[in-house]
Amino acid sequence: DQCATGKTLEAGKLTIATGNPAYFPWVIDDAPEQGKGFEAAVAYAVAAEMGFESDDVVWVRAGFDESIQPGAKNFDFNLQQFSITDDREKVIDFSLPYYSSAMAVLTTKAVVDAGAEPTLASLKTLKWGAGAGYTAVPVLTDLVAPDSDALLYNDNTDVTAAIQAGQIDVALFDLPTALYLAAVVVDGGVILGQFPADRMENPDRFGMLMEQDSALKACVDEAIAALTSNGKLAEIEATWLSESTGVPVIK
Amino acid sequence: MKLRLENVKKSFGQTKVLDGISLEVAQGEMLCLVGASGSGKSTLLRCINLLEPLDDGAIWLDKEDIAEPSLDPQPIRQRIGIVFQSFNLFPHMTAEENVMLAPRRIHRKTRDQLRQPIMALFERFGLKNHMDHYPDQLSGGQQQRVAIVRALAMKPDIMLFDEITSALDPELVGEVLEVLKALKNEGMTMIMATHEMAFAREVADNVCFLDRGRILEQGPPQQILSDPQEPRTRDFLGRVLGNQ
Amino acid sequence: MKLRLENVKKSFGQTKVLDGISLEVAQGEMLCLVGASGSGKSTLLRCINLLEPLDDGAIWLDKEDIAEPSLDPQPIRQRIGIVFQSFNLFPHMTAEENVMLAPRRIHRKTRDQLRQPIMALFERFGLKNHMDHYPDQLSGGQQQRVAIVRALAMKPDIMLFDEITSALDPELVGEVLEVLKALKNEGMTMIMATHEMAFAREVADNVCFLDRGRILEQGPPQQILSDPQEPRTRDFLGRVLGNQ
Amino acid sequence: MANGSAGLTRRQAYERKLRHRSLIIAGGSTLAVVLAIVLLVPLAPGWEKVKYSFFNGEVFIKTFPKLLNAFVLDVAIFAWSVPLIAALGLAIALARDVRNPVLYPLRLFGALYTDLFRGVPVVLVVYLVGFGIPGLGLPRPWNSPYIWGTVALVLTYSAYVAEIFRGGIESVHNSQRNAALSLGLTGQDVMRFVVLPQAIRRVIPAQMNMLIALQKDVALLSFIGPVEIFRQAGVFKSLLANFTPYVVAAAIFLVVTVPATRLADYLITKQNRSRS
Amino acid sequence: MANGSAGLTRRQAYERKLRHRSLIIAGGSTLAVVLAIVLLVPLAPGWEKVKYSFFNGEVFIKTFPKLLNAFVLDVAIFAWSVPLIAALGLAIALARDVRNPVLYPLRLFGALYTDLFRGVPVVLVVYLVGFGIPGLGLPRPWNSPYIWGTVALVLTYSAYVAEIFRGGIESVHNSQRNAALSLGLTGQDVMRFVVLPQAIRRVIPAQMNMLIALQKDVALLSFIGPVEIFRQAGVFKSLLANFTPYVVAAAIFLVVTVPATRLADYLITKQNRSRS
Ligand SMILES: Nc1ncnc2c1ncn2[C@@H]1O[C@H](COP(=O)(O)OP(=O)(O)OP(=O)(O)O)[C@@H](O)[C@H]1O
Ligand SMILES: Nc1ncnc2c1ncn2[C@@H]1O[C@H](COP(=O)(O)OP(=O)(O)OP(=O)(O)O)[C@@H](O)[C@H]1O
Ligand SMILES: [Mg+2]
Ligand SMILES: [Mg+2]
Repeated sequence: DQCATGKTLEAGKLTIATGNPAYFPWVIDDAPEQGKGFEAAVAYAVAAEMGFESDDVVWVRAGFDESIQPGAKNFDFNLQQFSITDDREKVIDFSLPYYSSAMAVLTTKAVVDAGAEPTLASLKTLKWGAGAGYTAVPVLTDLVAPDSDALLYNDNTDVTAAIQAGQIDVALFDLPTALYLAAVVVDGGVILGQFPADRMENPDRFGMLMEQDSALKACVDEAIAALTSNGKLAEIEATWLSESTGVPVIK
Repeated sequence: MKLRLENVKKSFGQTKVLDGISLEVAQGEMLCLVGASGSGKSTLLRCINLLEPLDDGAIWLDKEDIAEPSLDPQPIRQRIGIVFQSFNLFPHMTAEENVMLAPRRIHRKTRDQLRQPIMALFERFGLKNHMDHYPDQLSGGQQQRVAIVRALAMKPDIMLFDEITSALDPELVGEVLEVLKALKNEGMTMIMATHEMAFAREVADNVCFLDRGRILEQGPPQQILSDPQEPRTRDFLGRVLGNQ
Repeated sequence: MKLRLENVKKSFGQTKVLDGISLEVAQGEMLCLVGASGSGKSTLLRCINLLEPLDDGAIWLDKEDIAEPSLDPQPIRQRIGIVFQSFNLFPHMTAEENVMLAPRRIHRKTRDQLRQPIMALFERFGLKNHMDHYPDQLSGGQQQRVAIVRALAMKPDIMLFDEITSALDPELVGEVLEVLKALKNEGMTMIMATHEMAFAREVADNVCFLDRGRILEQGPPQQILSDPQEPRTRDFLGRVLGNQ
Repeated sequence: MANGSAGLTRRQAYERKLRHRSLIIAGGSTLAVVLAIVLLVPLAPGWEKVKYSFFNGEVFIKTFPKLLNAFVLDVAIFAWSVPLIAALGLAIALARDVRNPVLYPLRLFGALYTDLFRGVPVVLVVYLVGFGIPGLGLPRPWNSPYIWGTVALVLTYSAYVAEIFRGGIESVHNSQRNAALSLGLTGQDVMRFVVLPQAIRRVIPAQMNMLIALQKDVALLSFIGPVEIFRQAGVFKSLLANFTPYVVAAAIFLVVTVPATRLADYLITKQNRSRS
Repeated sequence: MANGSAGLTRRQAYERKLRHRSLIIAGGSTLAVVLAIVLLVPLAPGWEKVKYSFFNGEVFIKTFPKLLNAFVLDVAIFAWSVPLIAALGLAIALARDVRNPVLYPLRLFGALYTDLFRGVPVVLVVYLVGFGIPGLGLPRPWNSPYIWGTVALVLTYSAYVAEIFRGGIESVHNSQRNAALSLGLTGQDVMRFVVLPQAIRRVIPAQMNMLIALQKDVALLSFIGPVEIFRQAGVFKSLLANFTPYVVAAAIFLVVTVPATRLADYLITKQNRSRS
């Protein structure tokens, strides 16, 4: 109640938005109130840092499109794996990044058996898919530049449905999502390889999204900076995001 | 109440439909317009009612030139009733509602105020039992009488009738013509386009023979219908009377 | 070629339209059906053409009972031509295409094979210049003659005509009746429903007077039309001849 | 036909035989086809998977109540859109009929309006209006996606509805207008009491078709946030990674739209018949 | 009217005056309204932001070529769907007209088919067919979303098209069938040479409307992968966080659909006129 006082949507409450539905492992069981899952945990940690009790946190749902529309928002900040980009920052504000993700290539055993390898040359020849609203699209076109046009979908489920239906061979996700999908959702799902964050020109950094010129931005940044320096953020990451060192790096 | 047309002209595109019509109708007079199909009878009546704007000429109703283009035709039309060949009742209203609409909206009277006089009109024209019927439920002759009542309910100074019997079966024509005779006896001023020569001879004060938008002959019916001067008139009468 | 009807019956719902018709038409004979509107003339012709299934009775065409319900009517219809009051030309085809359609599809002939005989037919009926015209571009009389040519092109054994002149203007009736006379002279067997008493008297071999689905009188036209026995026939003829 | 059963006419006897036979044949062949489908489809290699993904009984039971619940929002949006669409559509139709030169911009506007909103896919209008207008700086609750999504539907559909009304107005024969004018009624009264009542009656079947289309397009509001049945199905799809919720949604739609379509067809047929 | 300019009739003189005045008034009032919009809207508080998000010249220039390029896919899908829809629609319409009892399942199927596909929103069909059927275990390239997306459109639209064809077939007067039958033509030939040519001609305007609707619904294929204009606009939207690409897409649609709608309206009016 120091920095944020009078700057939130509702006095004494912190309204946080996430996706509908919110996906594993970012939020467990689509229930952010429980604080389980990486983003849910980060949200409560940031709230605590800003001086809000857990009970003062109000969750709402808001998709990407609603969030980038000009004008007033119905949340104080929104976290659902939004990547920070220059273009986006012209219409909305992002906090400091709370996570830097590698990009991973999800595929199925059948494709691997057919000879797919974690090399750019091999990847180019495959049929690609991705979620249209994600920053995976420019990565795909710039870094991989596949031979045939990629297919683009509304959300992750549609991408996995297309993989399952054999309509695409491979799809690009952030690494934690890819790990989850390979393990749980896709029958015979395999992670073919990853593009580590530090290898990319514009690494995929997740930020919390706020209305442009939000008065709250300074407080949120302050909280994230604090959590980063005291190692709490790394701790949360270790708790909720699986080990990714085993995934081969794409050459 | 006197109506005088002065050199009335009307063209549709290149065809001159009325080519300088001048005529006069005195108070209480009945004028019959006769002439071949396409000679301009309907157009003339529509012009008098201001449903068609004139190209040229004047129409004097008493002291006022109602053909003045800048006049608002709406109040003038209230003084000139017209009944069409095809009845044109409003199909979504009962006979009574058809008749009440204009007085209610224009004279701002309530249904209750109107019920009495309109009931009287219906009764007079033998329609008492049909007030609640929709046009669909009426015979042609009944529909046409309702159309006449509808025009009369506005208490016009002059009535125009455009071949009001020609869409009727022969046995229904009589009913409607009876109504006109009654109106004439009450002193209504009337202009009527018709092919019913027998009726014209019996009832009209004057007959006017139109041919290609011009008046060829004009005068009392005995003269025009029995002893026409123009070969065209003779020719036309020969054909029409031959069919009857 | 002989057609014999035996106790033909047909009802629509509760109304008996044909109530036991028996008649015979010999090779080259022309039979005229006369009778008031609604007496069943059209229905009878449609039954003979198998467009309406009979309820009961038999129709013998030479040795075959074509009214047998289990027969396929399609090949039989090729032997019996019919022409309707309302022409029913196919509006999307030229006169020539109208005529060619059935021979091309049924006799499996090519256009080239057909051109010669069909051209001859058109010429014979004074339609030579109208082969490429669409029905819309033809007068009623011309359309009706094309309809006759269309039926004749299938070389039927017998032709049925259903009041084929009643939708025509008086001056066009003559053309069409001329065609029938010519056909009669060529020995075509024909049944014709008509109101043209003068024509029937002149051309028919037999006249059959229908009343409410029954045959009241039957015989040569001189007898039936000049000296009818039944009061009903007299009454009907009085009305029809009065109008002409 | 007063024949006793003994005195069957020739045709009646034949038809009785035929009826028996065709009943048997029709019944038999229908059964054969149905059996073939029921027995053969499950033999397709991926059938088990597809059945699991699209016709999953468990998922059906789990999601049906919530989907039905979400459908209430569809119905609500539908219900409050309809009067607005009718009113705006009528207004635009009347605007296009205006003759006064001072009001010329109204006519022009009407023409542009119908062209614009009939030309652009509904989804795009929903996006543009649903996100664009709230951005003009409206405070809560005036930037609600419910409001602006509804507005998007109203804008699009009133363009179609207006054109149908206009067709109805033009179909009222000029002689009706003339008859009313000749009584001395004002232009406004002629429209209100004579032309419109007849016009509206004539276009009811065509407007029924628009209602059915609207009923289905309400689903597009989900794109800008409201959790109606389609979005709810999407959420379940994402959570359960199973498409059965869409099948359930489709079934719920069918229950509503099939009777409605039938009614509209019936009205149109009836009207066509009475016309000819 | 052969009057010289000196010999104007009374009405001509009046109308000339009136025309001048009304031109000035109409022009003036239109200008006033346009000016009001141009000057006032930018004064709204959020206008700058909205302009930036929705009418961004820079974004327009950047995205237009690629959007136009994506639109080619819309056109292609449209082009190959149309003949399929026409063929299937006609087949279903004919199936519903079948009288032979052996073929009764065909009639039943036709009726169920039209009910089903007219009742379910197109989006749902696209999802269900686009992901469901490929899941039955089809190998590449037979599981392509282009194929199955097209199939979904074809299934839905042929239901509508079939109903329109059926209406046309029923509108051909029975006397035409009878005339053709009386010549000895088979039932099949009667349908093919006499009924259908007339029926199809009559329903062309109604089918034009379906074409326009289809043209817009092609955009829904994006849901199952193909990057057509709508999806391309969505990608740009999320990359640039700007809605201008949607406006551009809407504009591209307008350029195609407005003339098409005008043509359809014109045909319908012409046909209605020739009927009465
Ligand atoms: N709105 C119009 N546009 C063009 N021509 C018209 C119009 N109204 C009438 N005409 C033409 O004007 C001429 C006169 O028509 P009008 O109806 O006045 O004749 P009429 O004497 O009433 O004939 P009828 O006895 O057939 O009613 C006709 O040639 C007609 O074709
Ligand atoms: N399809 C039908 N359904 C019901 N009733 C019919 C049908 N066709 C004809 N009818 C009735 O059968 C009776 C005989 O009709 P039909 O057309 O054979 O008479 P018609 O002698 O040809 O008369 P017209 O001289 O008017 O042509 C009429 O009462 C008619 O209403
Ligand atoms: Mg007239
Ligand atoms: Mg008949």
